[in-house]
Amino acid sequence: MDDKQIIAKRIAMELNDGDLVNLGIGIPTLVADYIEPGKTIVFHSENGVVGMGPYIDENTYIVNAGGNKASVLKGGAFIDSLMSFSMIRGGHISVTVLGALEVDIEGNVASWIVPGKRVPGMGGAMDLVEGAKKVIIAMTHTNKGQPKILTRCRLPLTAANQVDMIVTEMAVMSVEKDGLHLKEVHPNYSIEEVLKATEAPLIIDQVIPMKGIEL
Amino acid sequence: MDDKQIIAKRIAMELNDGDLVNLGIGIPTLVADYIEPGKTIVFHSENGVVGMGPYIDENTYIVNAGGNKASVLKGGAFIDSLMSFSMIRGGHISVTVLGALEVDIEGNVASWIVPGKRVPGMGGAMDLVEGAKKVIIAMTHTNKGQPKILTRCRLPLTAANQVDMIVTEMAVMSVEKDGLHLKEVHPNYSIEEVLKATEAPLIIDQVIPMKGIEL
Amino acid sequence: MKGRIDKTEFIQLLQDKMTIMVGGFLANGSPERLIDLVVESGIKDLTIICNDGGFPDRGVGKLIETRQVKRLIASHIGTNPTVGVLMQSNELEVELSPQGTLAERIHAGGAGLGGILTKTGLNTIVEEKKRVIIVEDIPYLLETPLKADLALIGGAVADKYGNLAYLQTMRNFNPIIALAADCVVAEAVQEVDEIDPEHVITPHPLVDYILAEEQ
Amino acid sequence: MKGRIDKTEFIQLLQDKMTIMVGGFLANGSPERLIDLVVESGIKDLTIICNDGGFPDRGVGKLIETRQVKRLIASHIGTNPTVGVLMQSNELEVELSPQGTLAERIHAGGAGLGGILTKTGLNTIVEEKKRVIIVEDIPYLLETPLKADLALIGGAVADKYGNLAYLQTMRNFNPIIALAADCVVAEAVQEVDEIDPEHVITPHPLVDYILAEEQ
Repeated sequence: MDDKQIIAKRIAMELNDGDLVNLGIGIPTLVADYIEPGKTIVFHSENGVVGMGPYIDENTYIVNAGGNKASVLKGGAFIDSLMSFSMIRGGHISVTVLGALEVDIEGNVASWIVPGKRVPGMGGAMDLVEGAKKVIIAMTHTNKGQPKILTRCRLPLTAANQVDMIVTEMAVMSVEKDGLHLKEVHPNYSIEEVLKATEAPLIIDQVIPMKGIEL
Repeated sequence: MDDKQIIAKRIAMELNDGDLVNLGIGIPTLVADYIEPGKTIVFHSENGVVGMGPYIDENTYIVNAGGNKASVLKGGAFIDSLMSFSMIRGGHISVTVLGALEVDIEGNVASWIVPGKRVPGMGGAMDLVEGAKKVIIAMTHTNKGQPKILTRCRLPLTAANQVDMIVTEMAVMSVEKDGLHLKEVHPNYSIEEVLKATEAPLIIDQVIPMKGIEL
Repeated sequence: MKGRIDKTEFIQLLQDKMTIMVGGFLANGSPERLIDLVVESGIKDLTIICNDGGFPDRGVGKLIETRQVKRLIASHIGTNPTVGVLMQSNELEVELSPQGTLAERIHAGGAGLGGILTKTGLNTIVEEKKRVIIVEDIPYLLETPLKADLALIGGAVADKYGNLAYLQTMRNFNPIIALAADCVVAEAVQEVDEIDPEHVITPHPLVDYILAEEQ
Repeated sequence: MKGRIDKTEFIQLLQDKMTIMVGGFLANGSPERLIDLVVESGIKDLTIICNDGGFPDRGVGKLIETRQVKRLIASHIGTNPTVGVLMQSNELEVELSPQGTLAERIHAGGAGLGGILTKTGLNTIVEEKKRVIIVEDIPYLLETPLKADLALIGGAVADKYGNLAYLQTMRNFNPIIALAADCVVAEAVQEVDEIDPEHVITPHPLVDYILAEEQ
């Protein structure tokens, strides 16, 4: 498994049977490939599908939130953007998984703009981070060695104090009132290596090997 | 024709081909019976029908805003209350016809409460009066001789400055910036009789016999 | 959806002092079996949010008859004389909200909004105790969101997944309250195998339980 | 609905400096033929309101390429590099609005609201120049309504009355913009005789014109 797959597989373990889940573009999309057998997860796609399915080779008008061809599963529904975001903002999404440029110890996240460089826009990310019951950030631990887990985000925020959990290829961290707790570390790395790759201080109580990793 | 029919018939002449019209309970309901041939009027019922039709002797779940059995015409649609009132409040209703307890020279209308006596509630009336493009009041000229067209409403208002036209069995009046204009008088009455039955001052420029009356 | 439940399981969800939203417009589309079970449960001091007060023997009126309701939020109470009587004797507190405002307040509750600005009710007694917010020189009333512990849905066509559509004018407030309560229970008028994803009005993740058909 | 129109009649509706809402999500559900006709018309200084900037050769992106747009209100512009280039050179003004906020602002415009209160965007740069309104000790951003001169609807199934439904995920913003513009023109992907009243998404009185199929 490569880094992205490690992250996706670990996050899939956080999803519970019956959850309504919105996956962002990039690594989050891969989470759908690792749902454990026996769990029924319903995927919400903010462009207007409840019960989103994978790409199928059929002529349809169904796309996902990345604009790519997708499908609707049995029992699914097509909805308009007002209903879609009523579900997101009204707290009806159990979990959202999103990528990020930076996250910090207060659960702030920056993911939509690098001023002067890239301004893709926030799309539905601000609504998802603000409205979903649980927010999991899926990202590589650093940007080519540059820490992305910070004491305080430097880039403009997507939302403040909303992140619950961060999963990288190195570790699993939870955001709590007193800061970031290091919960799990991938067996390929030592706690020291994780701390070194992290700008933010990490609180260490009990650290276990990252769940779901087969050596 | 009785008084109510006179009022309904006159108001029907105000509706234009293609109008989307919401009729209140009571006299307004009768307006639907007098639509001139060749005009297509679409009736909106705030409980959730666009293209409301009359009572038919069939087993359906269709009721009108009075809770009575009704039907949907070809080309109609069932909508929820949010869509129904989005149409009402967003200015998508061409004309609403409503009964009233009092109307005044500023176009204020009172129709939903007699404090200490009757508190039926406003239902959708406040939204309709505020949101429809044109508001026509359909009512008897007096309440057993007591004037209902006043200089200033005494009962709690349904909305302020929203009424465009008042049609009674005696006369047709329009609400303009400088006050109430007497436009038409039913041939059974003299202008003096109308003035006597009206507490509000009426501006008289050119008064014609009430349209649509066959003697 | 968590599943089908029977009478006993439904009654176990009920508690004194609950806030309950009930669908229906003059009892058209009200869940009569669920309401009967709330009567049977004997829970009391309820806050009921419904378009209207129903009739003494239909809709939420049945809960008014049994004195289970402490507070009623509705747009219209004229069809149920008991509501008026209990209001007079201070046994029932009634908050009248214009019907479009009621729909938007429930939408706001369901979609996580902090409120909406509307012209409806301005310059009327509906304005009392409410904030007026001026946007671009136009005054609006600030109306606050409504949420509930429980939503009782009627008029529904349910499929095996728990997706809902609604029969004709029984739709009204039902799809809106489905987003605005912690627990959503639907009473199906019709059960089908599968609703076409294009025709689903309330996607199944919004529905907690469906009352099983009577044996 | 006023009727079917052809290319020439549609172009006659167009004017410089118009505000135009366009349906679609990453061009899925965008009315490509109508957009091509706006290009053909050569009108300029437009304000475009759309979920995103589309692609240089698809969706509203085609109007960006031709420099017909002065101002773009969208949630995402990352798929169209031309938007970024023109922003940098100050040839195009871009207002980024979170997607759920965009949907609610269009709903507010269509439903006659003065604005909505949302948590989305709080503590981010979206907050800049906006009012924060505190309701029961919780701060919210006041977001104002969006309206347009013209709405261009795509992805539609149209019946002979002008009722619309939408194919799969092409629904997205289309039903919402249908309420928020003075003139609404739809491009049908499919024409049918009659849509079942239960399945109509946009009732025909909201639609002004349908672009006739190509000869």
